[in-house]
Order: sequence, then structure tokens, then C-alpha cells
Amino acid sequence: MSLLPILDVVLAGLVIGVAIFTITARELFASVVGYVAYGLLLAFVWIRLYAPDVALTEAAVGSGVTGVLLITAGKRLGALKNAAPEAQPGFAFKLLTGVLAALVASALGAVILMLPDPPPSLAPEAAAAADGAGAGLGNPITAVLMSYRSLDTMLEKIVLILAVVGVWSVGADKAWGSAPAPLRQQEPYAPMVFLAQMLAPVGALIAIHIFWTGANAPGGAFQGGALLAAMWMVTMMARLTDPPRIDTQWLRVALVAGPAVFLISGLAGEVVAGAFFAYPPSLAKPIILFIEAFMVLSIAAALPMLVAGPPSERPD
Amino acid sequence: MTPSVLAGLTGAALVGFGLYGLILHPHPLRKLLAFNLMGSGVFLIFGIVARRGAAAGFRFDPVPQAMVITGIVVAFAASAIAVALILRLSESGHVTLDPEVWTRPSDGDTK
Amino acid sequence: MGEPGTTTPGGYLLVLAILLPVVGMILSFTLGGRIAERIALCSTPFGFALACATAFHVNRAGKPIVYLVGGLPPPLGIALRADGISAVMLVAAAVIVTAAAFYARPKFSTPDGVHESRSPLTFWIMLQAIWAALNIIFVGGDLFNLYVALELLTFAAVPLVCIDGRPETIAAALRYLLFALFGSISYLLGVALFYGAHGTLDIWLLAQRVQATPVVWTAAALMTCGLLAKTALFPLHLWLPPAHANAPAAASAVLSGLVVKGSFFLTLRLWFYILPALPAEKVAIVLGCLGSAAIIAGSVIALRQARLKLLIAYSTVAQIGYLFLVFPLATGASSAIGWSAGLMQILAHAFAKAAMFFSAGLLAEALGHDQIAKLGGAARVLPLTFLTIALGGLSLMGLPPSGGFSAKWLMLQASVASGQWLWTLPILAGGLLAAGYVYRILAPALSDDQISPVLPPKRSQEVIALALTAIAIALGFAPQAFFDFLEIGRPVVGQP
Amino acid sequence: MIALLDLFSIAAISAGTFFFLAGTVGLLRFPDSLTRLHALTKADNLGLGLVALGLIPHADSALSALKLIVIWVLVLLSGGSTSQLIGRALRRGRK
Repeated sequence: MSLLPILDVVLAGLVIGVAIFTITARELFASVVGYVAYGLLLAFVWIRLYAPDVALTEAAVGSGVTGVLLITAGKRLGALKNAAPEAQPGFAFKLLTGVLAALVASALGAVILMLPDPPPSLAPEAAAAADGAGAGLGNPITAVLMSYRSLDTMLEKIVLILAVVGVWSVGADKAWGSAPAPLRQQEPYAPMVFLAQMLAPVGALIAIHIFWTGANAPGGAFQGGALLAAMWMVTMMARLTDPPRIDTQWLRVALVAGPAVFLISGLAGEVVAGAFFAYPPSLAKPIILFIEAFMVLSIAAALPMLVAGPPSERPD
Repeated sequence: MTPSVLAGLTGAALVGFGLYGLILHPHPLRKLLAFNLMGSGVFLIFGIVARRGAAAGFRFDPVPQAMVITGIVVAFAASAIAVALILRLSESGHVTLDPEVWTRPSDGDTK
Repeated sequence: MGEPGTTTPGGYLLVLAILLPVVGMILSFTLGGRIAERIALCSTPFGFALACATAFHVNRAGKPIVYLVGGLPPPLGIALRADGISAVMLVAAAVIVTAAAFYARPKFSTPDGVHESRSPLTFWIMLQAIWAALNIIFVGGDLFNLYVALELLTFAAVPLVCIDGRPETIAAALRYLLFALFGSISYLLGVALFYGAHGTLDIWLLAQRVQATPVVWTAAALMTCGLLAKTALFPLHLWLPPAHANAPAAASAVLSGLVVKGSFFLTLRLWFYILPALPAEKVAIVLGCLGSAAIIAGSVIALRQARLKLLIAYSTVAQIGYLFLVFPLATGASSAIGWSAGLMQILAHAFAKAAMFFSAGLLAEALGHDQIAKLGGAARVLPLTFLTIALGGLSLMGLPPSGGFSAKWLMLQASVASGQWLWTLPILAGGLLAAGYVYRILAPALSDDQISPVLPPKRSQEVIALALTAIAIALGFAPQAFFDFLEIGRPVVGQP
Repeated sequence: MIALLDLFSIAAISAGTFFFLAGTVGLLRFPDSLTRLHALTKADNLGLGLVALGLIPHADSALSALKLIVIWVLVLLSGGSTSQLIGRALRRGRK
């Protein structure tokens, strides 16, 4: 076991190294690629912090979906010929910024070392409540997300809808209602099509598995939804499917299904369990799984639409 | 040094690098990358708070971990809006936030 | 701000105040088109009624009302609490959002012949989202829940800035977004440290537990920094003028009148509700100095603007400066007066500024431009609009009788009574400079210059703007009972 | 029997690690991108397969064993496809 600390140091060094590369790389696109690699490394750090749920989320969203978003953007901006070269910041400004950032980082580091011992924790309460009458869920994180901090989780889904509207609103007036541009402009390439055809069904199955086990083990609606979203994106990149028109009714319904069902059961809680967003103890687990199922759908619809961007006027 | 302290210091360093890039880089996409870097540093600090909260029988405090999951989603949504704006801006030929470029000469007409 | 342990009578109103605009937003998005507009308009009276009912309950109880979401008490659960200032802000937000919704109808109704179009749908959804986010900010009792609300506010406000799609508005929106994201992440870092130090994010519980440790100071500094970036306090104000000046008038009114107040409200919560026990005189002085600098810089730059909307936006930078004088003034010996002054300034500015942006929008639409130099004689053709600008200007300058006068008068009183004479200088200088920039608008407009006939704006829109300034003026006559109401739930310094 | 299984695991995982090592050396030492790609995919696919094979006797249940195999197959699939894509991108770049 004495190998592990060395591994941690190596991992931390790698993370910092790639972070520095991302910040200092000369080329925009290199910096984007650096960031995607950085996200993957970070997933390992999360595993080392005993946070498999976060690691799954980071790998799927922080690196995966964000990666597609940023790489697409980086490619399009890199191809921009008429972009005037930016004035590079002067040395004095660089130095000043560097000093400021170093001060902030070292103050933060010092404060982290000063965090109180023994540390405060809600772990026993949360775990006891998760196992017990509270929600009947074996995964305390799911219990926190869906029961104790349900208001946050519901609002976070609203944030996703707002982001979708925000992205769509950037498009041209004429294009409103039509579909976003395909994720890939060129003709699909055979290996990509093969990958999508093989991977998508298996991935979808795994996504549902991750959502389902999330009640008791690492995983949950968000991770499952993100994986499902990734599978939809793979099929889009292989041009097996194209992004749907943004005025499609099923798309709108899919996007709001999660928060809407969450809201309705939250309101029903006032009648059935005596408080908004409360669950009757005996039914807590099935109700939470029911809400989560719709959240998977909403997330799987929202993430690819966010990546696809605003509706486009081009016919294809 | 325990893994959690190491991760915490890594988080602090990442916040520093992110802040540096956010202030320094003129290109909005580089600023967005720096923001994401800073964000992941903040999430790591949540992570060590969760790890430190390990109590009898539990390896972590689930509350901060749940917050990180919410935070990652929100950060992604922010990136998506920012990318949409940057790409739209690039259609005008200037990918810059420089106020000089965007202060129109002196016409005050609304259209 | 109230015992955390139990839900009080009327507490359910707080959840409904949050959920009403959320439900409206979801339905607007799903059904789309004209229905979105109808839903937004129909929900406004209900939201106003909920806000009034909340104020009524707070007033009757004489202490904050509380709701535990899911019946789960903090630290594990999330509490919502409304005290005097929450209730007043809920009502103010409801009034201004309602005014903005009805004012915006002519511009943002879906054109005939199409089922749905871009800017109307965006506007109606974002307006409701802003309302929801503000209501959470006013009643939220949990720092992480408030973080989500801050993000909701940002994501709703940014698309409104660039709703007309011109490249310079996109650049303004992007700059706003980046500042706001920096603000949220800095705030979130503070939240992480608070949790790491004290194991809770509940405002009331934190107030019981915090001590003046380095961790707490760092957390407070980070959160304050983030909130200042979002409030656009000098020198982090650079994003505000282009963003507020480029948005359509109805949105500018909400952004300038309410959205920046959201993050300021959280700054108040942080220092007066979580950290009243900390010896923070120096922090108060720093914030006061930044505020003073904002008053002077904002006003001076406003004097030099060629466009009316930019002038009004820079005036917002200056008026935000006044808000931060509350920190030195409400921590001193005469804290109650300083507190009343700060709250009065929030309200007076919110109403006056919303009305001024409405008027600027009407003017630009009628004349086809908003160049100050070309306003000659405009008051004769748009008398009601200029009456609104004049009355709003009165409040911004701080002339009696107006809410702005009350606010500045109370600030002067507080600084004299607590022996902090120096703060009177920026307060008075700001008033004089405000007189200067309001004069710059009115002088050409009232001149005898000939102006070509213009398309008169809708009477209903002019009346809405006038009604808001009337409120700003009426605030000047607020009785003592109003100021007592603002005190409900405020922790006394030294006894958290 | 258990000792025999352990021995099998050790042998398989060691062999797998060797292939990873070889692949990494190839990645670092080979002259151009195409040969590096060759080293990487061959070694990783075989190496991961051997590690998974070595772990199967230690799986808690048949389901876990199945998951290990699924992981390997998925990596084969995505690794194979992406190296095709990278290879094509390289060929295009040369043109």
C-alpha cells in the first residue's frame, strides 16, 4: 500500500502540469485539448478522494460532454481566418496578475491546512437518514440530492432549461424553430458509424443501469442521463441522427419532464406528507426513482442540445 | 501528507492558475477554459471537505459531494452559453471583448 | 433571522413565491408562442398577492416566518426564511416585474402569422426566471441554495442583454457572463470553506457558530469579492454600462432596478446576518471607500455620455456606490438609521431607475435615437415621458420629497450621529453630480428647439413608467412603521 | 485450487502490465504518429484484456466477471475506432 502516496503525488503533479499547459499553451486548440485531458485526470483524483459519484460525473460531463463542446468551438474558432491577432498582455500586467494569483492560491492553501480538526461532518446524519425512514436509499448522495437538498436539484434542472433557451436565443430570428446545425458537417466516416452502431445500444443499457443502481451504489440520475446524452451525441456525430427541430413538441416535453415531475411531486408532498418536497416514508424510494427516471430523460435531452448550439438557417 | 491535503493544495493551485488565465487571456474561449479550471479547483476543495468529513464507518460526507455534482452541471451549462455567445461573436469577425472595438463611433441610433 | 427548527404559519407562502414563476417558466417553455406571454402576464398578480401576503404575515408575527423544505430542518435540510427586508424586496420585485411585463407587451408580443418567435419567447421565459431567482435570493436561508439562485439569475439575465442580436450586444453579454461566472465561483469557494469550517450552510446556524478565524475571514472575503463583481461595484463595474445600455428597455429596467440588488442583498445577508459578531470595521470602511469611489467615478462618467441609456447605466454604477455606504453607517453607533438608509436607497433606486429606463426606451422608440445632443424640444412632444424622467431624476439627486431624498438624508444623519463625518462628502458630491447629469438630459429637452413630429408612444407604457416614479417619490413619505418593519429579524450587532 | 487461481491471476496481470509497459515505451520511442498509434492500441488492447482476464477469478459474482469482460470489449471497440479516426486525420494532414 506504500505505493499509493507516490501515485497520489504523481497524479497531483500530472493534474497541475496539464493545467499549466492549458493556461500557457500558445495555440487555442492545444489549450482546449489540454483541458479535456485535464478533465479525465481529474476523474482519477475524485476516485482517490472516495468520490466515485463525482468521478463519474466529472468523466461524463466535466471531460466528456464539455470536451465535445469545447473542441467543436476550438476547431471553428481556430479555422477563423479573419480573426485579428490579439494584443498580447504586457510583461508588467503579466507579473501583476501572476503575483495576485499566487497570493490567492497560497492564502487558500494556507487556509485549507487550517481547516478545523476534528472536521465537522454531516455524514452520520445523512447516512443514518438515508438508510432509515428518511428516504430508504443506500446511496447517501442520492438521498442528499433527491431528499434533503431537493430544492437545489430541482432548480439545477431549471438552470439547464434556461441554458437551453439561452443558447437557442443566440441564433438568428429567421432560424427560430428550425434544427441546430449537425454536430458534424462532413460525410460520416465508416469507423465512426460502426462505433455509433455498436456503442450506442450498449451505452444506453449501461446508462440505465447506472441510473438504477444509483439508489444504492455510486451512480444516479445525473450520471446515467449524461451517459445517455453521450450516446445520443455519438449517433449525431456519425450522422445516424441529426439534432431535432427546436420547436418539436416531444423535445420540449422531454426537456421539462424531469423538473416538471419533480415539481409536481414536490407540490403533492404538501398534501401527502405534510410539507412541500416531503415524501411519505413508505413510498420515498419508489417516488424518488420515478422522479429520477424523468430526470434521466431531461438530462439526456438537454446536454446534446446545449452542445448542438442555436438553431441554424442552413438547410443541412 | 494525506491524499486529501494534497488534493486540497492542488485545488488551491488550480484556483490560482485559473484566476491568472481568467484575468490575463484576451481570448474569450481561453477565459472560459480558465474559468473551468478555477471551477474544478473549487470543486476539489469541496472534495477534500467531504473527504475530511469521513466519520465512523463513512468514507466521506455526502453533502459536499452532492454539491459538487450540482456544481459540475451548472458549470457545464455556463460553458454552453458562453460557447454559443463566442461562436456568434466570431461571425462578426472580431472574437474580442475589447471595449474599444465595440464602442460605436458616435451614432446613438437604436437600430 | 428566526429560529430554524420549525415551519411557522404562513411559511408555505415562501415556497409558493418561488414556485409560481418556476411553474410559469416551465409551462411557457413547453407550450411556447403566444401562450408564454399570457402565462407570464397572468402570473404577475398572483405573485404580487403572494408577496403582499408574506409581508402581512411577517408584520403580524413581528418576527421572521420560516419554511423547512421537505419538513427537514437544517443543517441537512434547506430552510426558507422571510424577515422584514425579504418581504419588502419580494413586494418590490413583484411590482417591478409586473410593470416590466406590461410595459414590454407591445415590443415582445409574438408577431401575427407565426406560431412562435425568438425574442418574445426568450423574454417571457427569462423574465419569469429572473423573478424566481430573485425570490429565492430574498428568502433563501442556505448558502448553497443561494448559489444556485445566483446562477439562475445570471443565466436568465445574460440572454436578455443580447436579445436583439447585434454583435456589440453579444460582446456585452459575454463580458457580463464572464464577470458573473467569476463572481459565482468565488462565492462558491467561500461556501466550501464555510462548510469545511462549520459543517453547515444554513445562515442562522452559521451565525451561531462562526468565529473570527482565518478560514472564516478568507471565506467571507471570497464571497464578498464574488458578490461585488456581480453587483458591479467600482472597480468591477466595467461590464455593467454596456450590458444595461444594450438590453431592451424593459429588460434594462429589471437588470438595473432588481438584478444587481440581488447580489447586493446577499452581501448584506453575509455581513449583517452571518457575521455580525466579527470585528469588521475595517471591512466596512473598505466597502464604504469603494462605494464612495463608485459614486464619484460613476457620476463623472455619466456626465460625459452621449447616449441617454449609457448615461442612465453609469448613473446605476454611482447609485450602487451609495448602497455600500450602508456598511460603515449601519455598523456604527447609529446602526438603525444607517440600515433604514440603505434599504431606502435600494428601493428608491429600483423604482426610479426602472422608470427612467422605461422612459428612455419610449423616447428612443419615438425619436429613433437616444442621443442626448439631439433631444432639443423633445419634452414638448413627449411631456409625460419627460415628467417621469424629471421625477425619477429628483429621486436620484436626492431632492425632497422622494425616496432618494429620504435615503440620502438618513445616510447624512447616520454619518453625523456616528461621528463618521467624512462619508458626508461623497453623499453630497454624488447628489450634485447627479443634478448635473439629470440637468444634461432635461435642459435640451425643455428648450424651444424645433423637433420633427414623432410617433407618440403608447399611453399605457407612459403611465406604467410614471407609476413607478410615483412610488419612488411616495417612498419619501414612508411612515416610521415602515422603517420598524425593515428591522424585523435584523440581528443586533454583538448579539447574533 | 485457490493458490492455482491466484497464480493464474498473477501471471495474467503481470503479462498484461508488461504489454502496457511495452506500449508506453513504444509511444515514447517510436518515430512517428502512425507507429506510435500502432504500439498504443496493440499493447493496450492485449494488456487490458490480460488484466481483466486475471481479475475474473477474483470477481464477487458472475455479473462482476461479465462487467469486466464488457469493459474490455468496450475499450477494444472505442480504441479501435478512435485510432482509425486518428489515423485518417493523420493521412489527411499529410496530403
